[in-house]
Amino acid sequence: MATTSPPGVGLLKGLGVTIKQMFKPAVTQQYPHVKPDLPPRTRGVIALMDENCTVCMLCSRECPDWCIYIDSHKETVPPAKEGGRARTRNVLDRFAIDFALCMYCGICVEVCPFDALFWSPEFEYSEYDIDKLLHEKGKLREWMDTVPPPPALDEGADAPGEVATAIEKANQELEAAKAKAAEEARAKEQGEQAPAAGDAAAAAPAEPEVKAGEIDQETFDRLIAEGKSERIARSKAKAAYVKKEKQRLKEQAEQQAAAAPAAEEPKVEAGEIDQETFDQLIAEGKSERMARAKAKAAYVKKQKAKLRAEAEQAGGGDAVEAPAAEGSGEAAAGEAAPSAAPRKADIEVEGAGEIDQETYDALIASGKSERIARSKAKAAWVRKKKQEQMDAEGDA
Amino acid sequence: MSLVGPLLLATFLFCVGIYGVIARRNAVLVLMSVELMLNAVNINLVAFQNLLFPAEAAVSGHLFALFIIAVAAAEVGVGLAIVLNLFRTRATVNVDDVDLMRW
Amino acid sequence: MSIAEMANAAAGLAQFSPAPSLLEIGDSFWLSAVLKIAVVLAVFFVVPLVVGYMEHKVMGHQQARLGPMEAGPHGSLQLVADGIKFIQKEDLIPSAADKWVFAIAPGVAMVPAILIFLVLPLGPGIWGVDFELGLFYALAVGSVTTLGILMGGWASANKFSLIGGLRAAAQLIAYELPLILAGIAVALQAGTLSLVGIVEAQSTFFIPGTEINLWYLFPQILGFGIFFIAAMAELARPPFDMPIADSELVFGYMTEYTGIKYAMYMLTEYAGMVSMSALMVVLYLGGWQLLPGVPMPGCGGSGNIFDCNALGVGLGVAVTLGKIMLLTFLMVWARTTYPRLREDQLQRFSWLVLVPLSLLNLAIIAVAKGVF
Amino acid sequence: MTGHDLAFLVVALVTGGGALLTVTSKNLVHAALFLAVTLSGIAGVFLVLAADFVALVQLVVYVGAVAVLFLFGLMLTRAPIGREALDNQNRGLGIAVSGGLFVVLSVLVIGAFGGTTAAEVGGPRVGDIGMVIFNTWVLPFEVLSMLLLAALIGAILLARRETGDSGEEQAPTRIDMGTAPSMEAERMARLEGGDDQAELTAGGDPGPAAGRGEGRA
Repeated sequence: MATTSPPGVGLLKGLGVTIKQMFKPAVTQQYPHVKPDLPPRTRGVIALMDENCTVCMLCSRECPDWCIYIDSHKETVPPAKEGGRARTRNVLDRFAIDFALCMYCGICVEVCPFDALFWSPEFEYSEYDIDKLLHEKGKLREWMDTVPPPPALDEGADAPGEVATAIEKANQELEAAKAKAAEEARAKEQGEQAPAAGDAAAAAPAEPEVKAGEIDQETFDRLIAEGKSERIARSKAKAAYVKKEKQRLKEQAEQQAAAAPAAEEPKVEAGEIDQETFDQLIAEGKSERMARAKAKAAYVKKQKAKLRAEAEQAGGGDAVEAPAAEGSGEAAAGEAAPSAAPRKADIEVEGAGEIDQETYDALIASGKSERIARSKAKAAWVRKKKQEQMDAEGDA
Repeated sequence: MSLVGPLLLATFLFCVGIYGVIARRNAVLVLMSVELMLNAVNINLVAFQNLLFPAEAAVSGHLFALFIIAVAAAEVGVGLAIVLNLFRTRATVNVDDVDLMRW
Repeated sequence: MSIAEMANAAAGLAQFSPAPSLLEIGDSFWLSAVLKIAVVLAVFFVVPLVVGYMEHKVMGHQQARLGPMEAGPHGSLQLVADGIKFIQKEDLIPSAADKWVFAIAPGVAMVPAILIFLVLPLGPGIWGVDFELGLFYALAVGSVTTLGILMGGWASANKFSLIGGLRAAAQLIAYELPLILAGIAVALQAGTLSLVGIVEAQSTFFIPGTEINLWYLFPQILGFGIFFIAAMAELARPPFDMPIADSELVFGYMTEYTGIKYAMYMLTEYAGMVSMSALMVVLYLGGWQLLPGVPMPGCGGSGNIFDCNALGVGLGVAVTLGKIMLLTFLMVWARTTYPRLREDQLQRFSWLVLVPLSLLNLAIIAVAKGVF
Repeated sequence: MTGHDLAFLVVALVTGGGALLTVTSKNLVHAALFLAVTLSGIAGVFLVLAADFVALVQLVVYVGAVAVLFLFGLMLTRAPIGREALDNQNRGLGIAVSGGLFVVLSVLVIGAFGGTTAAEVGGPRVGDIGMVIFNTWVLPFEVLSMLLLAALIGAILLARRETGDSGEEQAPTRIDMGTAPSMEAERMARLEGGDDQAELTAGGDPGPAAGRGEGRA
């Protein structure tokens, strides 16, 4: 049985609740004066990194509201190599999102394969006229500056996929070059030549790492003074810092090189960027992200070239052979590596996505589907590789 | 102040009330007309009391006016209840239609 | 000597002589009339705004909000801004509405609300008229507001408005009875209907056999409760806001009103809060007296509350306004606390609870008056 | 012509105009509102005649209660619009009777009190009225209170839907409202035709259609 209280007590209790509430602080946020404290990955508006867009139209097709409008045209790119085939690529003319229709489902962001669309926490873009909610790519690009950097990786986590791949590739090539150098050195040793360059390379000091995240204060201040956005200024200042740092290190390295002419870089560090390329791209108005990616690639490429050159130097008179070996492509490098370091062969062979062209062509010709042909050709390639490896071991 | 003014106004209101009672067919309007006549009488009572016998201690004019107001209120209450009941049973409030007792 | 005068003398009743208002300057009729009208209008337009702002803020804080913050410091000019907005709004009249009735209904509701302020004493000497029938006048004039509300509800040609108007009329009639009965008990105890006279009577009311001065709040606490509840119902304030119950009737009789006419209805409501509170201050809380038995600084005269100098007058007005604010705060407090009643609960509460209680109150006071 | 006379003239014009419009208005609710104007005007007349208390009683009882009650009555029953719905065929008779009466009474009044004027308008104070009520007129006063009580009970009994004995509630009246406010003629036609949508409360009555049919026949 419920306890009964005399009539009217409930009414007084109610009054007590309201009067107590009156002296508690209000929960109101004074929004226009005090900005809301949003979670870091708030989905406010969709920003576009238009350099990354390949006009694949996936976002537009997946959009449930059909609120993404994309126009593009095709451009013919001259062949990259002499005698190569000219390629066409899509150039983005217009990318617009109608935020009057958008329902902020985020499917476009999820579906974009090239990291061109991002969620930005920006939310103050209301308009008095509904027509003005159709935002073109310029505006979408501006919001890109408000996209927060991706969350930091956990301590001890694996490197992101693309970075890991790049590292692996570079390491492979390095190994190949080293192996070649060692082979040549062995050959030379047999011919009673100079000591191995490989040892010297191993002994050479590594280039000190340039810390990312530092900014060049001078540049930063100047850009802010020019009215650039804080984010752009920061990225450019970072670039400037890196440039300066590299410059300093390069000078240092040159000094060291002068002291020890045989010095070379033992390993291509992932994450290093090629400053020249980076600066150039930034100067061309490319985004920092893009520039950084391309500069990384350029760095890796350069490092490779450098290593090759060193190997050639070490190889001395065999310089003619080296370009030919390189020219035959990665397969050659891949083939060379196992012979030098058989213990790694299995892993490398399995990990590769190379296909055996002969098998592939034969299967396609016999009417098999492209998919089957590709997978069988891959298997064939691996088999071949193993065979070769075993042969090499037998030779040894 | 002249006594004729209030008396003439009362006369006018009374006659207007009579016209309303005769010429209107809606029961509520008839009741309203009756109210007009009662009020006309009230004006007369108060006017006679205050203008003709201002020194009279018994203030009977005022008293009768108050009594009439009270009776009129009771009359309106009962009258409207009857009209409402009539409307319920006959779906009409026209006095012309309520002629069941006419032979 | 007439019979009436003899009877009066026998009953100890003095002939009524109105207390003079401070607003009467010299012998100039027109000057003092203009001054009175100015004071009444100023009170009518300013105090309800303050009450409305207080309601906004109190409701806000009691609901974990801040209330208005933008117009003026801490939103203090919010209602002024609202007023300007109402003036600018388009004055819509529904095509099916009865144009004339629709147009004049807010005025019919508002004018009585202004007229009540004529007799309310705000401080020593600060009143329009000390009317012999002051209390009766205030209650009588207030009852005319019903007509304005019913007119507005009917003329809108909208069933929600009509139901709201009917509810308002039924409610106002039902709660006028306990209101008047509670008021009669005060008049009975004070021996006068004049509001100034009631204040004076409270300053000279002592517990029988002692020298302890008391306001009528203490002997008539029951009457005060009845009057307070009935006043809230008269004003259709929540929890008695069935006539405009926005979850059932959109906005009741105000549904079709916009702009300045809507503002007039709202002003009527808030002015009603002020005038009802002022009436309660006069009837139960000793008018402009600071505390029971405490003489006003700067005042002399009967009960030490009349014949005041500037300090006394200012203090008296401040005390009255403070009490009005306190009572309106109570109304707002009740509003935020209690849910709305149902229509049948409302009527039942009036006829079966408040009316018998007020009759009981009246009987108690009459017997007590006869005994002591 | 004193100031009192002038003030009286103004309120008298308002009152008379309101009364005239009350009985001639084609809209029932307008008529009730004009009645409220008339009653307020009469309160004004009382004020001019220095009868404050009666004026306030007039305001409370008539304007605050009776007029509102009339409006209630109109809104609970239907409020048809139009002269045919509100007036009967006796307009000429009404004008003749009331006009004749007005002329006769006016002549009488002017003849009797034509020259009577009061130098000063003053009335009894409310205290006097109270004393007189509870001294001289106390018996009529009590009888009046009994009358009011009887009227109260009677009105409640009449207006309640319950039947006397069982206390059970009867089905409410259902009325075909038609499409426009003034469908009186149509409704009458339907009543005559026996196609009566109005469901009536039981009461042993043969029903209006049948009853009228017999009456007319």
